[in-house]
Amino acid sequence: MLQITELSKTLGSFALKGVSLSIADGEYFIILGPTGAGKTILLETIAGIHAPDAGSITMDGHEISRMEPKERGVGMVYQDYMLFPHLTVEENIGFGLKQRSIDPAAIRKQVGEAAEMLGIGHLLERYPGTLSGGEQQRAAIARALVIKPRILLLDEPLSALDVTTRERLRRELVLIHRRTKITIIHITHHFEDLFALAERAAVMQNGTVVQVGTPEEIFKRPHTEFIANFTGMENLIRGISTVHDTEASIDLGRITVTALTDIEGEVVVGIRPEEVIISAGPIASGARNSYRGVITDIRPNGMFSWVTIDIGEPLTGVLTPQSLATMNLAVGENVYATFKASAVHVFAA
Amino acid sequence: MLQITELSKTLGSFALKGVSLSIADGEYFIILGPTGAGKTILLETIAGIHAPDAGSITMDGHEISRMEPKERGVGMVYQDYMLFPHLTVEENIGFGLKQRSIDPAAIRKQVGEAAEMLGIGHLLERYPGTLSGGEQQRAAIARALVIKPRILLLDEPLSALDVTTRERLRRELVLIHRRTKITIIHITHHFEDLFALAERAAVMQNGTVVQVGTPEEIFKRPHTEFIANFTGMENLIRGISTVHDTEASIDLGRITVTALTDIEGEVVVGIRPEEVIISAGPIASGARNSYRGVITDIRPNGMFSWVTIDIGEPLTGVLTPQSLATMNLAVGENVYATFKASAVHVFAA
Amino acid sequence: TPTIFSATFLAISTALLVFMVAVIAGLVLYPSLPQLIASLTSAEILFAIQLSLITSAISTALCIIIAVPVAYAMTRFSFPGKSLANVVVNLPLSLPPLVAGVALLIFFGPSLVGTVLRASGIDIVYTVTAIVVAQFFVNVPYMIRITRSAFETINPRYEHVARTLGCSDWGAFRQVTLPLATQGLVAGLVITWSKSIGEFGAVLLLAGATTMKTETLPIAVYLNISTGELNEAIAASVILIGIALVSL
Amino acid sequence: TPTIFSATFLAISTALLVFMVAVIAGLVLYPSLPQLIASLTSAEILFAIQLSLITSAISTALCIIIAVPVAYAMTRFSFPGKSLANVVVNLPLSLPPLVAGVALLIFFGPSLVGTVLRASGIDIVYTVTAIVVAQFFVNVPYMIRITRSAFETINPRYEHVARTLGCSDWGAFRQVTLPLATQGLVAGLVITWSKSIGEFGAVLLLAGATTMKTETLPIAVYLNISTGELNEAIAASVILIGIALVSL
Repeated sequence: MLQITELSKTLGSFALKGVSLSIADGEYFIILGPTGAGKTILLETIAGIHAPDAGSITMDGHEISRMEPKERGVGMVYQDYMLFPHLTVEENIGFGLKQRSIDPAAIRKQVGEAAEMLGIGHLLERYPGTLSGGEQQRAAIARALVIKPRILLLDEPLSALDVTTRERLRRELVLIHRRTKITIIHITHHFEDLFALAERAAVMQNGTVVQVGTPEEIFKRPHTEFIANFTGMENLIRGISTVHDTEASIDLGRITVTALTDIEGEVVVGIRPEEVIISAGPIASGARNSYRGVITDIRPNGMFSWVTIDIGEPLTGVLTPQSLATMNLAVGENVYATFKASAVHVFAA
Repeated sequence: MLQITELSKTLGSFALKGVSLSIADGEYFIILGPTGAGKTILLETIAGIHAPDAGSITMDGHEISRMEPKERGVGMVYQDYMLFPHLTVEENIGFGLKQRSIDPAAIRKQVGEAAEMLGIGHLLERYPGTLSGGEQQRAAIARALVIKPRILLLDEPLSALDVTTRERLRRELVLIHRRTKITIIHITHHFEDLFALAERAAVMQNGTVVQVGTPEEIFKRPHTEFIANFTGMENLIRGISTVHDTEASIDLGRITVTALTDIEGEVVVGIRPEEVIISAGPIASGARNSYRGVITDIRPNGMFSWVTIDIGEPLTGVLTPQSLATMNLAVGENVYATFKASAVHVFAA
Repeated sequence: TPTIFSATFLAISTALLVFMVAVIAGLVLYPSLPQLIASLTSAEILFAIQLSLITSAISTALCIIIAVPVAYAMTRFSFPGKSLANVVVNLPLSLPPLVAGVALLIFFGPSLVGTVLRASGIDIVYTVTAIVVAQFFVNVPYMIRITRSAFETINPRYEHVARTLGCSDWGAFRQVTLPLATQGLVAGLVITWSKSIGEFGAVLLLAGATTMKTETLPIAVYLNISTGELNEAIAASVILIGIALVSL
Repeated sequence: TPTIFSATFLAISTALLVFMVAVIAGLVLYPSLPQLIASLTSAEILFAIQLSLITSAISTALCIIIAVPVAYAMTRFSFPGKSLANVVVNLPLSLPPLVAGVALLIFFGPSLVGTVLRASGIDIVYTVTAIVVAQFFVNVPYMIRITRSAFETINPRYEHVARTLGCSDWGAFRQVTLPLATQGLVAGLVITWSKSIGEFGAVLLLAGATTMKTETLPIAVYLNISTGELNEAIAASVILIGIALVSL
């Protein structure tokens, strides 16, 4: 188990401030956060590139924060690959084994296996500059894996790739994790990665960890407005909350919504568009919030359409073009917008 | 009317090759294409920055391709704003009027009006470096509009902005176009812009125009596999097409689909995920293609989920989490995938 | 936590820095302060300061006037022979100034051009004008290079926008490009001026070393070392060190 | 379609280029070819070529050996007094070499250090060693600057990755950073070597101008101009022009 306790480090204009995390063996752990949140410093401090200003990093109870990087058993993969341009793909992948003075034939074998696993067995003679982004990142992952590290550190490994390659490599990361059972710490600012990859995740902001949990917990119950916004929450409206027992009535001005929260006073509520059910007539359901309104806008966006309904406040929902056509909806028509009390996310304003 | 006829221009490694387009007065015209397609050269040649190697540009029948830029009545807005950093926002917006030796009080008034229209009236004293990206782009648009050009040329005006700002400015472009009735030629590589903005559009590739039409035509009936891919078509499968009367049977190996096409022989078919109807049981509809299959993968992706169904070929559809929950779908279950013959897009392979 | 590697590299760095400081500080501290002040205010050194300031000001001005259009043309225009032009303006950068001095001496001396000029009453060799010509010839390539990189960092789209807004090409250059290049031009001006004041080899050959006539500060150093007047040589050197510090 | 603006700028550029070509070509073409060949193969010029090649090779090697660790330390390490160190290594870049020569002359001559060295039998002033010292002192700051910018363009993440893969800091430097900097180092080597061969002011003062003893190519130009041997001076200049062309 990797245990990070109250870790602090300032480096130029970036800083970590008292970060604590524990990551279990074999876990796929994602650290999500915007640029400048301190994610890369955290990863590099775990790797041993920077010595922490304060705090500790232990591996199975042993303090490692003063060890040289090469003694920590970590593999590092950066967004921009960082393949050594003067070495072939084969020499790049074998670089770590060569440092260990392993016999060349054994290096060749292990490099070949790692390259095969990543589907770049045919590229071993090439130089990195001649490869596509996806191929380079595969080589970088192979280079990190071949030394059999205890922890694989991935610093935005998919960010520099085009959409298709990113999608494919993302799936392969799942397979690699399943096959090698290695602990992976993966930094990203795309919340898509969260769903596809993470077993658990932490959200960082301004050098601190603001939430730790499963992807579902973070997406469904964001602790702060910042996280909600960052994970794509729409329909953010200010209001006043009054708590009765286990639930609250929140006065948004024109309408009042019911939510499950114990936060009182000035709040911001957020409702994800995909949690708004849009129907032509009233629907019988357990949902506590249901409003009649007029469609004011339908914005097609390729894969789906945004539908804005004026229910006193403008509320945006999302529908596939299919549903839109089936329900025969158009601007100006009356519809019902329904959402559960548990779909109303409440943050102190 | 702006008429471009057989325009060619080579500039370094970029080139335009015999581009012809006509753009009506007051039209919002989008030029869509990947990086390197020659879109910016086309715009700059219309503006008069480059003299064409061949071909003509006429405005209401008058040849303008040898005129100085300042005589053409065009306004230019670049992705990276290009506000003069040594001038205030007010001086930037008034730059064009000052060249016309207009009296300072009149300049002040017109600059104020343009700034108000773009919601940056409070920023006039500031220098561009102190503004956010969205504010800078508003100032750049105001600077181009204040000289009352006949054509506004926008070179990826939204690409450098964050998602929220981009969305907002996109809506404002619609309003500006409605209010000023100016002809707008807008370059982009985001097909989202197409739906939100364009009345008509052209797709460019390698210096040539490969399709012109309304956004719906381009999205629904892409002329080439490149356009289909570029506009986000998935489910591309190779097959052999045999035409009978008005429709074709296309043998994809394991299954045969019906399409409306007159292309015979080796083809590629494409089916957009949102045109695949997924249902628990067979549905009664006019759709010609309906297959039973097993769900092999469900990938949640924030706003919607990708569902892959093995119907002999893997076929991907898209569902909202709402529909997924309602239908209670899971990997391994049998479902029906249905799509219309008109939803099968066929390209010669 | 320093390793042997970082400690070794830092030790080498420290040794070099100490050596450099010792050499330069040793020069400044060699004469006593009263001696230094007396030398600094001698008629010969005051003449040298005045002549250096005047000639370097004129040659720097000439460098700017010529370098701005040349640098702009080489940045924005395409013309036949551009790559050859590139070699020609870069060659003097790696040419020892002394060689430039010999070439200028031949050009304005026994060559056809020099003969024609002298026949029309213009004699440049061994005059104060020669100082300006030598400084100009050696430094104009530097000024072109700095000005060019200033222009190259300016996105041509600024000019494109200015031209759609109503500027001619000259108007766009004057109202947009030139103001945006100001910082680079000032940096080039300071460097060129400092190099002009310090120019020795080319000035020595074209203008000669005549006491109180073509005696710029470097020539003063040379003349006084030759005659063993160490204090005057050091005084002139101290001024040149001061100028180098200012122009950093 | 040229405008008045572009035509004017191109005309100024052409005028400058013609002037520069005329001056340099005039030098090369001034003596007749047989004269030039005779001068080039004279014992004095052959000695100067040999001495220049040997001294510049040694001083360039010294520059690299010192510049690499200093440049790396200034790029990657943070240490107290780093900004002062920065000023110290940059100062000689804007210092006239002549002044560096005076400073070295004092340092190795009448100063305490020079006195101690002479007492131990090491006399540098007016020797061949002085040529190497002068070339090294003037050029090492250039080499540091070029090497530094080579190191600065190398993403430190390459070293980070190498260290997680099993390298020590020295191993990462040797196996990754140094190979990636090769191109920059070679460029620096060529420039430093060409500047060493052309160095005049500092060599003149520290090593003196003694025929067939401390007579490098620039000193040969100077001595022959002084004695009116124009052809020998031109021969030495032509070689220096050739070296400048090669090192472009």
